[in-house]
Amino acid sequence: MTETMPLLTVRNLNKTFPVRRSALGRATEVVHAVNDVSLEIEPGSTLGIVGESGSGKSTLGRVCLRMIEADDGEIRFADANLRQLSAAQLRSTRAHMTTIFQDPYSALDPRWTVGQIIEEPLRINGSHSRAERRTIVADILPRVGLSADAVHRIPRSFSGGQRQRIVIARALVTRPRLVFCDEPVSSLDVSTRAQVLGLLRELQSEFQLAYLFVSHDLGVVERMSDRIAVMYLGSIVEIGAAETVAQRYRHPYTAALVSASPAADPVAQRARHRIVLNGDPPSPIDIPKGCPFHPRCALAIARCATDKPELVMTPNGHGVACHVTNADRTLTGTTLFDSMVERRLSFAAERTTS
Amino acid sequence: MTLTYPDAAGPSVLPAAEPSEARRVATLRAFLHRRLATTALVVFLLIVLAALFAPLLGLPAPNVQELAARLQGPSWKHLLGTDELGRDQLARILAATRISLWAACQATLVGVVLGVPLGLAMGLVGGRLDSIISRAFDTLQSIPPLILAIAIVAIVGRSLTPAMIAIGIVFSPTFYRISRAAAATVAGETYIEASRSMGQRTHKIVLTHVLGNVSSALIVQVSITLAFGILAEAALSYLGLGVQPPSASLGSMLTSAANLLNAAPQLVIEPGVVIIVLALCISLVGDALRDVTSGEQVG
Amino acid sequence: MELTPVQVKVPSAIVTAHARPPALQVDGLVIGLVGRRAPMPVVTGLDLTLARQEVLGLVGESGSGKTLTSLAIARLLDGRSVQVLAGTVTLFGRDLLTLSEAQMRSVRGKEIGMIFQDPMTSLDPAFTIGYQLTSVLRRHFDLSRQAARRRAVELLGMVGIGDPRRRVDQYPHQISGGMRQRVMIALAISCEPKVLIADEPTTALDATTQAQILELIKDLAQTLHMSTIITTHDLGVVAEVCDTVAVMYAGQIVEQATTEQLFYHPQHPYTERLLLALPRVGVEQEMLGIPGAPPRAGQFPEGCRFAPRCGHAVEPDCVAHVVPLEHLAPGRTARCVRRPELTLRGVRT
Amino acid sequence: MLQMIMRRTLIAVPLLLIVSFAVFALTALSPTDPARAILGEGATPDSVRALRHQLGLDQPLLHRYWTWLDGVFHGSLGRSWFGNVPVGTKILQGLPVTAALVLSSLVLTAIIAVPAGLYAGMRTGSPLDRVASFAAGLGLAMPEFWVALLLILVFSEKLHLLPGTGATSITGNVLDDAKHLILPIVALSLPQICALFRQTRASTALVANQDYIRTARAGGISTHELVWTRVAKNALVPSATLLALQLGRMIGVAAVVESVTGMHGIGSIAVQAALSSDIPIILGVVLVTAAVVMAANLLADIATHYLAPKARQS
Repeated sequence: MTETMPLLTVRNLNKTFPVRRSALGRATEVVHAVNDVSLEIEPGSTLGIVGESGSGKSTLGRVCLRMIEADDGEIRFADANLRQLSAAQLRSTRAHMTTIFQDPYSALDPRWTVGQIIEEPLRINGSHSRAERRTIVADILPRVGLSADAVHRIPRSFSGGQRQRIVIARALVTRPRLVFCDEPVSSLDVSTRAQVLGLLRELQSEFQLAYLFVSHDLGVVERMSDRIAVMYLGSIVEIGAAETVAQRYRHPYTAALVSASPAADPVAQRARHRIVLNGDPPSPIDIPKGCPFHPRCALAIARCATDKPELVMTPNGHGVACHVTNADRTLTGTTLFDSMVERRLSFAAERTTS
Repeated sequence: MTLTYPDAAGPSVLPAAEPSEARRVATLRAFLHRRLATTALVVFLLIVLAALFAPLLGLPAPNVQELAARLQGPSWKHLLGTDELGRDQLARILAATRISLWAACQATLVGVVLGVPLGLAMGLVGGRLDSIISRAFDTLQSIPPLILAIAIVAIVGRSLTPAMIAIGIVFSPTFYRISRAAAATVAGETYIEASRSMGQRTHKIVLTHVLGNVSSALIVQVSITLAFGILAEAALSYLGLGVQPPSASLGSMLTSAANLLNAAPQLVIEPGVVIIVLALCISLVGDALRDVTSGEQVG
Repeated sequence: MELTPVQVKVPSAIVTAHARPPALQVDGLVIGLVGRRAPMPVVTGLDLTLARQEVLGLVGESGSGKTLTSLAIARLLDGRSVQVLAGTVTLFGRDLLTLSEAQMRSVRGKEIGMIFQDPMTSLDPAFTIGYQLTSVLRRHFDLSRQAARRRAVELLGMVGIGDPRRRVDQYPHQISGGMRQRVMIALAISCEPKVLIADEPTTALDATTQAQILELIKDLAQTLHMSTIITTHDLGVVAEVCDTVAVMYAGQIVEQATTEQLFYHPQHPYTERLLLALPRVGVEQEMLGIPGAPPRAGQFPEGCRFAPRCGHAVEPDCVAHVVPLEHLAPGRTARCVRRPELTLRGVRT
Repeated sequence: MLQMIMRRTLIAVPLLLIVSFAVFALTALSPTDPARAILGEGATPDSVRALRHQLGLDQPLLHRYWTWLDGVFHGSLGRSWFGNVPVGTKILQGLPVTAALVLSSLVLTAIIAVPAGLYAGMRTGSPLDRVASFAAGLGLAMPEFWVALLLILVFSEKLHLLPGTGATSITGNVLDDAKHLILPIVALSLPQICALFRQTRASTALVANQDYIRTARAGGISTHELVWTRVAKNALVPSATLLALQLGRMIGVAAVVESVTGMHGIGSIAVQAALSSDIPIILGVVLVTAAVVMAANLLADIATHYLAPKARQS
């Protein structure tokens, strides 16, 4: 029983931010950053979360690690009820769940040496002597691909990719069980990106890490994840095994994401049709009623504008929140794609004839 | 499993990076590289030393009157001449400089103590308390500094210390604003969030991450306030609201000299030049320190 | 003056690429950091040909010099720290580097349009979108205030901004990132330039927005008959829109080819590694990084600059001598001494 | 916009109340007994007590404050302890002199420092910029009253070009007033010009390096046009704020310059009051200057509102 217990379990999580306050300090407008989200991460596995900026994916990660407080919902980390922990208990739990940040330039204090940076979590933790800390730092440097003499240098003398290795070393120095990777490669060049992703995967198997991996790039997420959750305006619209979501996707938004990611093959690229979404994602301040995606969806029916679709799970763990595809199970992967392209083309034809 | 990386921080492609101590040396060197700032620092230190150790220089006591030798020009006996009561001008200037510097330090200290800790805390915390406190400091800033100093003197009587404390109080909003803005900028950096996510407490974040990174902004403000403090002391003492006779301050020396403007202009010019040199040196050093500590544009 | 775009299907650029004189030609361009010390070359002897109405991708990692090159073409380098030290930039037969600053001003915007990377910082926060558009329009055309405004509204419509009549009076902070990049594009094409230079136009954007923006640039380049340079670090972007590609590494072109040739038959190991580094949805292929980091300016290796990171490098061939750019066919170059003996992997093997 | 002005004006009222109460409360801490100070050392305890009663000093602090405040709402700032003159009358006598001095200096500061700052900021590092920046540093280090003394020495005592004394009142004879005001204005504005120059130069240099300026250059806009439209509008936001702050500083410094040049402005009135511990006058001056500075801050906010549309949201 305990062996199959997930490392992180999240139930019905909600998080809103006030944007504007009235004179009395009451929030008059709120951003629904995370909207009734539930998910699980098994020990040693990766859950990828993919979505556009403003989808609430980074906020979800922060809330899960209690870096910011959730409005309501339940978070269980290992056998602890995370939201009930006292400040002191939480501090000691911090060593087991760490973060790798997006921007390796601002994630490192420019005035500190790499040694000071990497040992900071140990110092906060207070569990090791000065000499022990030094040994641990010296041990971890080669594992993330940094040379031993990096200890005395300051971040300014490292490239973006190398800085990200420092950030990774800092995240792993306390031997965590869960690491929240918040867009860890999106500010890096493509060539460095693959390098850092490779490192993350090797470290995962070496240290038995579980990753909560957030990115806006479906290609990267697919590469890294065992399971993928697709987020749109604070809600999970599709969740399932990585391969399933990337190839046998059943949500129109996932189809659009797949179509937007470059094929890296000019002929295939030119041959394929594109689902170009209308306009920008709506603001998370006034999320559309019903299905949040319906104003941009080619398949939307009348019901989509009024009822918010439930995330319906299949027995093999593939969940989709869409009225249309949940009613018509044949719409999956390429068939869904084709029907969306068809609908768009016929729309366009109607528009030109009328 | 061991991980080997052929690409481990390849020293062949990277310039030799500076360790932190070497960086401090480099900062110092960058400062000394600026000839103007270095000269200013040397001049300032010389004046400070002369003022502190004036009694050891074998000059006549600053308040001893020698009525027979009034309003003399420079001579070997009196290097800068004598004033209208026959007192040695150089000895008085050095004594006055000590008082002026001390007064400037008082004002700056008050400004720093009132403004910086609150500013750092509010910049990091933000929210409702922040806006209330910021508003309070704004209000304080709507009273002109010298007017408040004059008011304080009117209330507590003529004395330099309360007046300089008043100057410091009026300057605390600037310190508050600068440290708040700097702390808020630093607070937006991911390394602060990282430190928080590791469980670090706020006051420790201030001590470990924030203070070091706002220091260059504060150094400049300290130098500006010191320079302004010297000018403010001069103004208040000139008006008779600061140092009281027979003690000399750079301002009060000018009060009596102003009446002899035509007869002995050097009595006006000499203390004035000392004020200018002090204020200028302090701000030159401050500017150079900002440039070399803020890092990026060095070299 | 006819400003409305004409819907004409342009024949494939590649066909015409070498039949006519090029739109833009860069020869032996050297760009260096200047300052107190001796000039330090960052871009060293760059040759580039942009054929009429083609879309050229200039690909390279950060620090490879691609952004400096695009700025140098429009002579927008900050002359106090970076300068063109040698070379020529020829726009339709006219050497831009010998023009006076006043002549150059009428080239900028009118003949060369620029799109910059970061739409958040590249638009002036203190002026309305309309003002920023009309000031450029009125700089180059004799337009009345109203006419310029009408044209600004029209341009916003052309780049796919909904409700342009309202948007034209808004400030940049009032619109989203994707929309700001559309405004940037509107600004760049406002005077219908013959050459468009887009410097990392989609790097700061989300995947879905990125696709929209690339589509838009491609369409506009076609309808307005523009010759376009897009700089990027992402070969995925190239596959999407470019006809030809020039790959830059450490201040040099290492390979130039049509997009298909480059993707399927790369001739330089660096290109091969860039292709292997691409994440691809639904393709079971390991993503491989390129070990190490590119050399910094002033520390370029003596021989092949990629040799320290190259799996194929051998001593002494690769490290002893400067490697020349080899012309394989018209528009096809590579800079690798071991090229004849190597079989490099493309994306379809 | 109008809403902001209304709101800020409404906020100013409680702020002025706080300021006045703070100063009023401080008077209670005063070690000297004003009644004894007024009557001199030889006064009998009875006469001191009588005067204290007459001045209301034997009342509790809050009661005294309320009485004073009641007076303020009825247009009276109380009476001077010496000579029994109404404070309002005294301040109104000094106000035109100080206003003429400070406002002229403020205008002079703005019209010299802003263009010079824009010019230097676009050419940082050039020889001209270096010289100007050093000169500004030097100017900032000069005490205004000392400059005034030197100006008097040179232009009045030696060259006999201008009167050495400032205007004692604004007579309406523009030419004569101007003659008397020139030296004090120059002395008062010199450091402020330097301060505003440095601020404008720094923010101009910052703005000139922004991406959006490069965008405009890429559109073919000339540097000249850029400076006077794009750069100026972006760079002058902090300058506007500083200028408002400078008004306050100038009012304070005017007290010294007025004393040097023998002008009868509110500054020298305050100094006289401070020397004799005439608290009602001090209170009046603090209140009036604080109100003026708050008004100036409001003007600066309006300017910011116009110059920086992004700031409008908050």
